[in-house]
Amino acid sequence: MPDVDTGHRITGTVNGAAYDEVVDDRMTLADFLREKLRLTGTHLGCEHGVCGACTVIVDGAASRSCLMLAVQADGTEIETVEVLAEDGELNRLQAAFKKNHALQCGFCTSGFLMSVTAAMREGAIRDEGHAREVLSGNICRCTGYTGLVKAVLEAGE
Amino acid sequence: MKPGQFTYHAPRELGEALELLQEFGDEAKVLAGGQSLMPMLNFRLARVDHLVDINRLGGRLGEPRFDAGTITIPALVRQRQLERSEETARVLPVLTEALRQVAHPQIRNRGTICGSLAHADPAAELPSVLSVLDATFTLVSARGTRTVAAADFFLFHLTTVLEPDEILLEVSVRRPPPNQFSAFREFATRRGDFALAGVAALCEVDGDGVVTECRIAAAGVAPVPQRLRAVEGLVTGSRLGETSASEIADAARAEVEPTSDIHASATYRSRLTGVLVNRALVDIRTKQEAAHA
Amino acid sequence: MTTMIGTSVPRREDERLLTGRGRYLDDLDLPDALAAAFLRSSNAHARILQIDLSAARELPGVIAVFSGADLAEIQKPLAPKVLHPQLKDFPRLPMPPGELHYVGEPVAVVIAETRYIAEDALELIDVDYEVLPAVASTAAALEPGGPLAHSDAESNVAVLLTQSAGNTAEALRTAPNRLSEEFFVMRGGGHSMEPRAVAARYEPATGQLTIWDTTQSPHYARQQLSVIYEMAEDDIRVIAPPDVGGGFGPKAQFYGEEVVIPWVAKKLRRPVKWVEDRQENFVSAMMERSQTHRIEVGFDDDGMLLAVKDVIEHDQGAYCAGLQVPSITTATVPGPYRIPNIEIELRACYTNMVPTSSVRGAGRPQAVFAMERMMDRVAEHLGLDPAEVRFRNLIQADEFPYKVGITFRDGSPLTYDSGDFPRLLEGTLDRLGYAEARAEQAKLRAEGRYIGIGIAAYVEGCGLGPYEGAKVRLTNTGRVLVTLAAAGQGQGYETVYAQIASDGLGIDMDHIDVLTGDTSRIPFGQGTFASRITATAGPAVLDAAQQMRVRLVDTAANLLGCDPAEITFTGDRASLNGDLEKSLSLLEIARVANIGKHGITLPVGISAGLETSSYFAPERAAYASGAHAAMVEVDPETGGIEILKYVIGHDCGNVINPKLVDGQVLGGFAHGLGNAMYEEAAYDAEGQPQATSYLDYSLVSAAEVPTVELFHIHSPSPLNPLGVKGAGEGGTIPAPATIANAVEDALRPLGARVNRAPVTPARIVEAIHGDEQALAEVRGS
Amino acid sequence: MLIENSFDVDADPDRVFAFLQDAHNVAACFPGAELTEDLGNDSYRGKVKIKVGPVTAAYTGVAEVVERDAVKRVAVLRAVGKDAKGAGTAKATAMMRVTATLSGSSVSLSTDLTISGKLAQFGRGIMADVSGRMVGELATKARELIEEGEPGVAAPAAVAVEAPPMRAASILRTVLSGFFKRLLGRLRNRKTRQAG
Repeated sequence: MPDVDTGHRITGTVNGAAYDEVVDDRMTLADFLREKLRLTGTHLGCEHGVCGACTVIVDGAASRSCLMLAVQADGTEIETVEVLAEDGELNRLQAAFKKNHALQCGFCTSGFLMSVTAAMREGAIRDEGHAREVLSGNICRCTGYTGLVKAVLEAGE
Repeated sequence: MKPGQFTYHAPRELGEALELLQEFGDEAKVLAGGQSLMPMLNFRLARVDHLVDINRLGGRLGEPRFDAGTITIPALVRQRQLERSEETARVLPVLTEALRQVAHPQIRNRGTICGSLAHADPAAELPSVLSVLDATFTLVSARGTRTVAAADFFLFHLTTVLEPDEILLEVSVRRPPPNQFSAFREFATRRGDFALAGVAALCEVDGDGVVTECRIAAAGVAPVPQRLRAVEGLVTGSRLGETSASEIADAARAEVEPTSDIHASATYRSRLTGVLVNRALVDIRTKQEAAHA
Repeated sequence: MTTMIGTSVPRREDERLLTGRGRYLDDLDLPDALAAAFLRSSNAHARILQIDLSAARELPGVIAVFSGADLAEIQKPLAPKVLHPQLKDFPRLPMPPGELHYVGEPVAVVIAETRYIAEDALELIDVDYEVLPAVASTAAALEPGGPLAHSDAESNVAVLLTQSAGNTAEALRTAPNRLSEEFFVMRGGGHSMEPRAVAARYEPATGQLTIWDTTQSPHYARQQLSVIYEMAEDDIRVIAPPDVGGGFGPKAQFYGEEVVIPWVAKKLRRPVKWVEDRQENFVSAMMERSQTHRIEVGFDDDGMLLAVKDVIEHDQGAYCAGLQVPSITTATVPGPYRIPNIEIELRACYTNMVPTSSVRGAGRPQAVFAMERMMDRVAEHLGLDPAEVRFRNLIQADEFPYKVGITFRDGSPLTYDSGDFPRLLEGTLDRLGYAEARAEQAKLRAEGRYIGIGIAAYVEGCGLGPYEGAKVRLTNTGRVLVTLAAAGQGQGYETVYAQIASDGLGIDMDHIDVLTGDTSRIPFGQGTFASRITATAGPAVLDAAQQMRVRLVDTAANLLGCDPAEITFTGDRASLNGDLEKSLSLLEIARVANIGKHGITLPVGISAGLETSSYFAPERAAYASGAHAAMVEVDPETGGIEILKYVIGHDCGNVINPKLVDGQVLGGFAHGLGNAMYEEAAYDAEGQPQATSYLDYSLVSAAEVPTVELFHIHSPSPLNPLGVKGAGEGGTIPAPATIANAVEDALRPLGARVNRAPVTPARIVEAIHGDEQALAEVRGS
Repeated sequence: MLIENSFDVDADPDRVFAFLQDAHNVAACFPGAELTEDLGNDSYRGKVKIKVGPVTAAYTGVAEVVERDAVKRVAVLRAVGKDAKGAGTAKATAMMRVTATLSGSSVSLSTDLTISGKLAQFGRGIMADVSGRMVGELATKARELIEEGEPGVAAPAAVAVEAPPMRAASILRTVLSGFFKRLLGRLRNRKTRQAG
């Protein structure tokens, strides 16, 4: 629904698909993804950059979509959790999450997947300490992280 | 937690940005990485009428420069970019060390060095580090350019000498001589949290191992990064390790006057400052010994 | 077919959650929905003198703004869940038009086109408050002549209760040794990653109100709304969405927002959605924990407990949402120990802070903290090993059912149903390598390092009544549908109850679906709380599934012309002894017994309508148990704690899905670790909350939680046919006590005392240095 | 929170007290404050703007002198305000006491400040520092104005000029300039004493 402002036209890609939308000055990237593009896999848990539930990948870098404005995404390539599955099958990381019970309520899961995806592209996850460091920018209240650590070690080697 | 209304500007040229800031003055705020400003806007603690996003100024402002005598970090260099730069790790290891302790990678991916300095949170890592590096801050506005020493840049919580129409264009430090060793230590309750206290320390050591120059700054214990002059005085002129740890700790504790809050008492923070100063100096000594081994 | 119960079946929920296709409340596509935002009191205690909504109403994009007075028809008390005849109750109104009692209490609601605009409008509401003196601690609340949390109260006392067995005063008087201490456990929150949310749509044509609510207890919400709205329950449909992002207790409570939002949707004839943001969550979702325990223990020279007296000050917050938490605390103090004389006195009082109710652990961590800290002190006093003192006092495996002598929160005598506490503690210590750890501690201590070992054991009342129900139906598409009243928040109900149903039916899980949390699909239910669902809904599902098997078998045998005993299931086919030539699919059975042929008489012997239901009401609570042990190193300079080793021994009876039970325990442990070391919902003396963001309130990340060695023993509960007990809270309960015991043990050479949870670096250093002033500074801030 | 502050002034205690019991003067000294309306009976409407970096608040409300004892030279000022954007309220009770010293007067200022709402709800002690600075600024400015001998400097603010918000930067500058003035003052005192 429109804000009272006239807005900015922005274009770019999300998960490889081009979009061309008009957004209000103050709309956050997270709200843009969720409300305009209806990509509701990205969740809002704290809206101040700590919990990490809204993490998406912007031009290759894991970023908090609650701390970016939609208009700042103009011209960028964004990846969200919806891009991860390959031909309808869970990808290696997703499958490792499932196998190791790395999720319960699932609300934080998308953010974890995107943070770990970005980290894995930077290089292999070497050991448990490294895995915990990679995971430490996201909060999960359900699992106690045991399954997450296992999943990351399994998928990230 | 949605930000209040503002008008967003995305100038493509520096001049355009400066004109906007001049036009809107106090009603405008510069948006760089946004990792401190955006939460405040979402909380509606911060209010702006005009948000001047400098991210599209791009190019030159996004690349650190490693010149013969000086290392310059322009406004749009991201924290993560510098953290992962091998050149930085080689010439300014203390910066790399400190950057690794700033929040989390997802924040550092967007957060800029200059943005953190301009935001001037006294518990943040970078202001104290740039203080001991004796950095020079270059401030630019439509009125012209000026440089400010680190010691003069920070005024209070979230407050610097930056006028409303100014941008922190870049921060530069002299290329450290080979006999300079530095360290950053902080202690936070939880990884990524604001430190209960932090210490950046730097020593220059002569051929006999005597400290000829020492700069130490504490974070999180005052409204600005606080240089610990008395401790510096104690360390300078002697070999590292010669002055007793308790003497140094006492001096550090005496020099700071933190505020108590829900996370820790002032007494604890003072004590912690002393502990961290000593640990940073031990790190420095270890590095010095490694260099001479 | 193999047995599904006891198998770590992968979760059915995961696929959608991992691909971003979860269906949380905020993901609901409700065309034309409006956004809501609440104006909340910024004062801990104040009276609304005047409220001006005009500027807010005029803002473009704003549809409506209501104050509490504007919605006078729904300002009815939200009843406490657990009452007591002596409780002095103050009405908790959905959006009070008069006196306000905590920062965060709803004052007005804005309905607008977007949440952005709604929040703009909040800034335009002008309220004149008369600020009243506030009460921000139990000590202040119980101070004679101090301010009153409710200005029309005579005192801040909610209830004074005493539970006792034996003659504690006399036993203490004559005990050879006596120790007493005061312990404090800090407030903390649930902090589900998804905050609360409510959406509602009114259908004028049918007069029905559909409400989506992140509640743990949809039937409870419907019943409350039916009373407040004066509408028939059948006209109110409360749906907990298929995916809810964590509950942990606060979502089991019933709040003013849940009353206001549907009512406004009805008034405006437009769907309305309210999604709590984190800032609101910090000041309005119920919290728990803050209690002060003054505990005195009498014991003989061998360390045998003779008497325990505990005086508990419980912070009820601004209103009584129920006495469940302090009631549970009083019953949890004795734990796994034989205590011949026990007296527990509860002083629950009102303060001007967010009301308290259950948060994962629910009153138990505090009791275990007090009791287990004292067990260590007893050992220290006598120069005995703390593990040895515990072993000497443990209730033995042959003593069940064991009557403690006092009453549990469910109203029944506190009677432990089953367990093996010595084996649990032994196993825990073995896995820690207790003897080696003590040797290592001595060695490192000599090197000037501060290593500590902490142990804590507990007994957890769970699986509470009154009942929970399930329906099993063969759908007309030939699948088996299990419907539960309980709503899940990530526990994996779709998987677990399909496992149980599969065993009950003898039909493969693939043909079974599970639906939860929708009041229109099953008439009665209670909700997910108090680690009760597996022990109540589990048996109900099993029974309904077994009934359904009988019906399916009878129908198939009738149609195949054989004896029911000859029927077996293969996939979705019922066959004569596995002969697929003589078989019927579930769909074919449904066609006969459910769909039928219009106007044609059913075949002889076929009973119509393949649906069964069952409600299971446990006779009384079941009792899970556990023991934790930790080895830590403390840095006495910074106060930093490093957990070197952590072992959890857990006994929740039989388990349905071991992997999911492990997940519950380990997740609970992370929460407990937060209570042990990090989480503090601090308030200042004026009742202003001081930790209202994750910058000031620390939730543990993967970097803080250590690797845990978890093992189980299984003492089946005799109280339900599955032999199960609750598993959701055991990880949380003893963690603060374990860490505090370990830290004090590490610091024993320095004589530092740990009397408070969480144990933070600053407090450790201050305890070492005996900084009374510094401690006062922190307390006062 | 309680903020204690005291300072010495080179002026006659009665003159100092007279200055401080005038709400206009106090407003003129208080960073970011202005009086907008005289309500009579020592009561005024006014506003205080606070700006700490990007954080802003603007409180409007009423300030009144609730107690005044010219003999003991004690005055109590109470101010209550609320933020224009509904972000909370601020309440301050300031007790001023002027005592005679050898070289002039000593002023002790005891301010009990209560802030509610968003600004009060951040645990990191920033507001304590900010409040301390504000009261410090008030003291410094008051000292300056009294020593400059212009107790009437703050004209009745019937036509209020927009006061600049309390900017922490300006506070510091003032505090620093106050520091130098104090230093100069001390030197001057010494001279005076020596001359005397």
